[in-house]
Amino acid sequence: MQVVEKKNLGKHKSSVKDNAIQFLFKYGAIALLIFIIFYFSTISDAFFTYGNFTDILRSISIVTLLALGVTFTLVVDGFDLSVGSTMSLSTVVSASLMVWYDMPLWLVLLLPLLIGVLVGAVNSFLIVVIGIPDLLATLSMMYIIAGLHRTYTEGYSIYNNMPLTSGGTAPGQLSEAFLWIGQGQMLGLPVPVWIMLVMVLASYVILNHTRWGRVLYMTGGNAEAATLSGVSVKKVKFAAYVVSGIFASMAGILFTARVGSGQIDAGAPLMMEAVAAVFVGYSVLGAGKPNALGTFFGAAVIGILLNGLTIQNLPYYAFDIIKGGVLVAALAVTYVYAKKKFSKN
Amino acid sequence: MQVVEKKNLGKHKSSVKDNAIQFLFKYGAIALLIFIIFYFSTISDAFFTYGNFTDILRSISIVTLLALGVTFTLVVDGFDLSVGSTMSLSTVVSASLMVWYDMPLWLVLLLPLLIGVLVGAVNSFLIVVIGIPDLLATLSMMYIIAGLHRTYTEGYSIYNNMPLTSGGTAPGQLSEAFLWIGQGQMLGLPVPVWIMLVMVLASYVILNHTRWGRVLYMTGGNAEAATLSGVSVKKVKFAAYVVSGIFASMAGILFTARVGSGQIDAGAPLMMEAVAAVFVGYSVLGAGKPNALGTFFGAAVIGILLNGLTIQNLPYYAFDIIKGGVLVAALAVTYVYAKKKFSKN
Amino acid sequence: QPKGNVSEEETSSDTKAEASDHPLAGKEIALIMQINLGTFSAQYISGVEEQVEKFGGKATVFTSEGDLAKMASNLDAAINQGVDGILIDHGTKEALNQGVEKALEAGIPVVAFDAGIDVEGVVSLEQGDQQMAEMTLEKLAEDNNGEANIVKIWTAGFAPMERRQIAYEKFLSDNPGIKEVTAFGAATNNTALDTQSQMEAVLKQYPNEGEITAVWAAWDEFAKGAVRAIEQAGRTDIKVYGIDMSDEDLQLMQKENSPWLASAAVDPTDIGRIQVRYLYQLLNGEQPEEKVILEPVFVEAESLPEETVTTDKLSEYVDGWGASEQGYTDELRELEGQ
Amino acid sequence: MAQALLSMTAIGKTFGAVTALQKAEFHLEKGEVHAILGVNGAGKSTLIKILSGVYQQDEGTIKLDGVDIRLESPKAAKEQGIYCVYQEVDTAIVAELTVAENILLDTFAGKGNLFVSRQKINERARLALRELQADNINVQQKAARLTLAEKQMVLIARALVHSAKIIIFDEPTAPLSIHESEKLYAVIAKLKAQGVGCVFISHRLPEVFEISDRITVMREGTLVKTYDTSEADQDGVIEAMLGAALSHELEPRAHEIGNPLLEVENLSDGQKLKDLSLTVAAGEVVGVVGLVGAGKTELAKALFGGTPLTSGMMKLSGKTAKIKHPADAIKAGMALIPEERRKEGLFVQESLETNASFPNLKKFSKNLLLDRKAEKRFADEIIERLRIKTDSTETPLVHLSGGNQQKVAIGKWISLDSALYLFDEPTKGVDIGAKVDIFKLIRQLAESGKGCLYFSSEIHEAIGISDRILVMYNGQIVKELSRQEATQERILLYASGGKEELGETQKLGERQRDSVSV
Ligand SMILES: Nc1ncnc2c1ncn2[C@@H]1O[C@H](COP(=O)(O)OP(=O)(O)OP(=O)(O)O)[C@@H](O)[C@H]1O
Ligand SMILES: Nc1ncnc2c1ncn2[C@@H]1O[C@H](COP(=O)(O)OP(=O)(O)OP(=O)(O)O)[C@@H](O)[C@H]1O
Ligand SMILES: [Mg+2]
Ligand SMILES: [Mg+2]
Repeated sequence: MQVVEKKNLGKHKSSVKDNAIQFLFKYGAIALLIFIIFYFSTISDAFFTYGNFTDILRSISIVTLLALGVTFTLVVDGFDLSVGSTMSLSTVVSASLMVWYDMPLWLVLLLPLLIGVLVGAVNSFLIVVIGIPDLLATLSMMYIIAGLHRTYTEGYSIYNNMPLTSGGTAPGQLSEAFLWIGQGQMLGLPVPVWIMLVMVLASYVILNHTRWGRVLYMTGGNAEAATLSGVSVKKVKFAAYVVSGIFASMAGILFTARVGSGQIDAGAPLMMEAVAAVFVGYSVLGAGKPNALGTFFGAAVIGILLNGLTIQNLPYYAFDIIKGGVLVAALAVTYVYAKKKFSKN
Repeated sequence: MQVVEKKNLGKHKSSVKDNAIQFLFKYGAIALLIFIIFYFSTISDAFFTYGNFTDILRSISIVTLLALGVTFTLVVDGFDLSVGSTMSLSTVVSASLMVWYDMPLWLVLLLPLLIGVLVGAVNSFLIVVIGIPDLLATLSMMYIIAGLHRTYTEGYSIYNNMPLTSGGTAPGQLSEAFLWIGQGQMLGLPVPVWIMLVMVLASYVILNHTRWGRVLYMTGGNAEAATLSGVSVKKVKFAAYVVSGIFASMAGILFTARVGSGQIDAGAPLMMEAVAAVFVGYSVLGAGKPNALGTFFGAAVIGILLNGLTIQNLPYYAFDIIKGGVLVAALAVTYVYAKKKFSKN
Repeated sequence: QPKGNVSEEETSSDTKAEASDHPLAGKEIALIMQINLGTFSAQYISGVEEQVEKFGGKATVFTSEGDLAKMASNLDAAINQGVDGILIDHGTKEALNQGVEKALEAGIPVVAFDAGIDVEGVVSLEQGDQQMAEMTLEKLAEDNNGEANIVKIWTAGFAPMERRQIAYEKFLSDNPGIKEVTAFGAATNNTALDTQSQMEAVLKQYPNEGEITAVWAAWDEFAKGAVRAIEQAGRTDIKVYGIDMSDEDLQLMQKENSPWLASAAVDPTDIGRIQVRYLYQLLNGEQPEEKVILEPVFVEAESLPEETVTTDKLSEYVDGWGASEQGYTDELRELEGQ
Repeated sequence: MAQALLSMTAIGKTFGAVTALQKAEFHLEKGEVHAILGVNGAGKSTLIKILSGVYQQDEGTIKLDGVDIRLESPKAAKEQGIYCVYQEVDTAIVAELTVAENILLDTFAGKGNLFVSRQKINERARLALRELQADNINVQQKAARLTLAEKQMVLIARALVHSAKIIIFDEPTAPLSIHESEKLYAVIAKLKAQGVGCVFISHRLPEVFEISDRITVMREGTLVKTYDTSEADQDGVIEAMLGAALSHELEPRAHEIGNPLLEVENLSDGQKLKDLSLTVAAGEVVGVVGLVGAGKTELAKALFGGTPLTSGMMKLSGKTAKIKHPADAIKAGMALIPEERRKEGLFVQESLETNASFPNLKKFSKNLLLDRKAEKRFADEIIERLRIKTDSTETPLVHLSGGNQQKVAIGKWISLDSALYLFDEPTKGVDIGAKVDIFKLIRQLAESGKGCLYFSSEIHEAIGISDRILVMYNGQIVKELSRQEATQERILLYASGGKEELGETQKLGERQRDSVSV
């Protein structure tokens, strides 16, 4: 009894400070976003316009897809470093199917997704069957896939009617329908934004409101306990990596459609950015763990910051400082809070 | 008693297969290296020559230094992703000290090292005091330092008597003495090779044969146990990150001296390579954990492969496949063995 | 960066035409770059900034880290922001055409460099890539009396590279005495150093004099790596011929006994300046030609002086360097004076 | 009265809002074994963590040999000659290092020679182990390969290599076999003779009564009473611990035993388990007892599909069951409450709700979407049924006490309404009050027609709860005893190796008779 009373007493005493931290933890990230938007709006008329916002959304659509994949692997306590390479592979494959082989649209969309599934399967084979830790397995795969996709194109980027090394020119072109995916508009929003929003929503619903999501989170939280509760951890990890591979492939297709050619190494620089988005997302609404809305939010914060700062004419070389700073701030809030919470038991 | 007997019996039965695995685990990596060397030697006369080997050693010297730093952080169960950026920063700082400010050599060498110490200190502040997980903290720092070093040079690389943005030309040049560090020879070996060998040896002795090394491994193996045994885990982690920062700075200085100018972003692509070297090193002599000799060995394997493959005229775009393949093979041996070992108790 | 040891009058350009109130003053110009790498890019940017300032405007740089999607987004952002003019550096037409059309609709003039954009109303600048390749290759052949074993350092995937390749292939078939021994090359984040390592391996493979006569590098980052590798190996028998040249490269060429004999290039600062001039022509309502070929300059090590010079002084020794008058009109010159 | 070796007076310690210690007292003489008793959460570990420098007290003083000392860190405590053998061995073992390095772990953090000689370390470690009669442990192998008991020995050896004034043993015998416990008692006796003050914490009253000189009882973070062991009696001590007399009489059994539910024949796993056969009927509680390391946990996991089998046949309710994974077991109507609840049974960072609904998520997610309300309703239900103490269904389980966590680990299976429950050491580390609750729950399950397998090395408890007892030894079932036949002596006899060693085990058994806990 005595203990309990003390508890309550203690709680009341420190409640003001605690509440402040709790508040910061829960709404800090959102408050920050609002503040940033407000700040840029006062400085530039061009910032707070519908056109600019849809453009920002379109600019983050690819990295958000990539980051959603990473989110899934992080949820099961894995980590997928190969998403960048997988995206690159999907980029050149989708472009080459049209340009080199003149394939119909459905194949052009399907095959890269199958490749994503395959990459996910190989990743999870290395991790689950061989037992290589996630980070190391996917790091190796990152190299291998990067090499593969360059070997596939012999180091060339792929564009309409490109000359072939074997002589002659390629027969095909990126079709209009395909380009529409990356460049079209629908109901007032760019198509990539629709795709992104649908995927974010789907991931959110799956992760937070379905049985599957619960199983994914629990597997990540304590794989052993999950196993003894009847979860096949191997299958779950497999699923997460396959989802990650699919998202990476989707990002690659979107990239091709957006830029109208199959650039090599397109995904490499986006990998770290995707990871950063996921981590910023930890701090959203006090989740403290990977979550779909947070990931979207993280990508948005970074996108808005970069957009605003460019408009501000901040030298481009300082961007990384800001990006890193936001990341540190978000992480600090999350983990300082976690420490508080922990020391309270 | 009976239990013990049974156990031994079991051991004898499966010993042949077990021994094979054990052998593979202990000497597999070295056998692989010998095989690779042998293979390339039979194919090209140019390969197995003193000159080529010193060249390979020189070409891996920078990445090895970087990898040694990563090794130290991995030993304490951390992870330093910021080494690449730190190296870039040190590269441009050392060059700028000579070119822009005409500083004496000792300062040119000392200041970048101090910067390395500082980066290590900030990293460990984020990790130890704020409580951000190592990977995330150093990822943020990676961005921040990358931004800082570009801001410092305003995006320019630094070279002798370069024109300055403010007009006029820079007063200084990279001194001969400085360039000797990267390009000179001593007792039949290039100076960078000497530096690398000394550092590998020093790291090996410290990690494997001193009390400090034990404390580092102990902290990484079980931080709680280390604390209970009177180790200040915070200080140890701090030390490891500072060492990592110093190694990264040394790599940066070496880079500048080697190429004779302060290239921006020099370190970024080397980071992943350093990490790969460390991980390949896990499998050397059955260590199964980060270790200095293994790291050197890992860097050497990758270096020799790339050299041999270039001589073979393999297209550059296939290199990454080989690199990833070696990594997977090394990891697979390490972790398959670890699993066997585990399932045997 | 610190203040250099500058004589006073040189800094006077700092006191720019801020106060001027001519009709084209105060324009906001966006420079959209695909990749910002090395001294070449930095010099190019400085050329753009310098010329824009001279016209009394302000330049904003958008870089995209090589990412075309990001480049397209940056183009969108610039348009949204309502800049007065847009400069594009590299990129592909597929990625940028849509944005460029949007810009033109919004009445924002666009000048592109090496981007292959084919939208009506856009002025496109191109380096004389084929010409540069021809210049250096001809010099190579001439130096060796039409007989040479060469190493090609080149990579696919970039429009200018591919144009250079066309000239290269044609040249080889026209000059049967020139033989390609081996070829390699990769545009990495650390191109020069990676090239150096690979070149070292190639040198090991062909250790005897005469096996390699010369190296032809399709990009100065390649040439840099090759030069260092050759120097380190102490090989004096191999010469390097490159394309593109930044200030940093110039220093390498000037070094005593440098294997780097010649390079063909357009002064990167000039490219920036010229591009801005065409943009201001458009802003001024003029209608310049839509395709502009930048005249390359051939720089030989022989013609360089003993003492080190920087690219901004190079015009004293090499004809046509850094002094390009391309893109000026009388009106613009007048503007600059104000 | 002579100067006490150690006096801790008016010690207070809070963690955030929790008061762990309040005006706690503890005094220790030279050369005595002083036991500390108390229910879970009474503050025993906290007190000794303060003494060993892991935590610092908020208030109060610690005197060593009459001098005020401040123990800022484990290092400071060690410099004062205070060493601790921690309750959770794995927190103090570095698995990657060798046994020798682990034994000399404390020396690395100190001053002295920078370079370390492997030979010297091995030599010193061997000496220490010899003193413990544990020289069968190879000092050069990695600590990861040791069994729990061996790890415990390493920790004890670690304290021995230094000249300690005080050695604290926090539940040291929990993972030890009887034989190993005996060795430990001998070591403690030796230390005592050398004048070392020993602090001994244990939930096993009989051994406390056997080896201690004095007993201090703690409750709710403060001292209740210190007894001279010779004058204390068990019931009095228990009452002091609980603050009330223990009402642990289970009602006599009244339920019917039904048809066979589980039939296992010739089960082996190729490693530990050899040729086991057993049956469990509906409404029956079958105890599986054996000494530590007999293979009980392995058997439980094997039945549940957690580890692969090399041979054997299982029938559930008369139907052959192919169980390759816990998922199959659950489908077939089984539930396992594993031994290490935090590691294997629960998601401690998650809420009670999340934990409770997990094994049967399908029930809580109609057409895929989770039904949060149903989850909460169910959580409330098990809180009420199992009398779980918690402030809300959303509290993460880390905040719950061990006993309450264990109740959640059991309660989460209720929604499945399984036919067969496997309990692996459900009372381990659980205090007496909670134990009684758990026994009642098992009874209820049996009465409602479920089958229960109860794995335990606490023989007395097993006898109390089971209808039938299977004795395990070295991975085999060596004897089946009915409730009437089962006595501690007989069980111990079989559990420690059968008849041929009759003479010796008899002796052990006698000594052990009262050293079985409440
Ligand atoms: N690090 C901590 N943070 C918050 N509360 C703690 C911490 N350590 C202990 N407590 C609380 O202090 C009280 C005393 O715990 P302690 O571990 O000392 O109990 P104990 O007597 O050793 O119990 P057991 O028999 O289960 O080992 C408990 O209420 C516990 O929850
Ligand atoms: N993962 C493991 N690593 C090392 N040893 C193990 C492991 N699992 C079991 N053992 C050893 O195997 C033997 C049988 O273990 P098991 O846990 O089945 O015994 P038990 O009868 O359940 O004993 P306990 O009372 O400790 O639970 C013991 O000697 C134990 O130390
Ligand atoms: Mg305790
Ligand atoms: Mg057990």
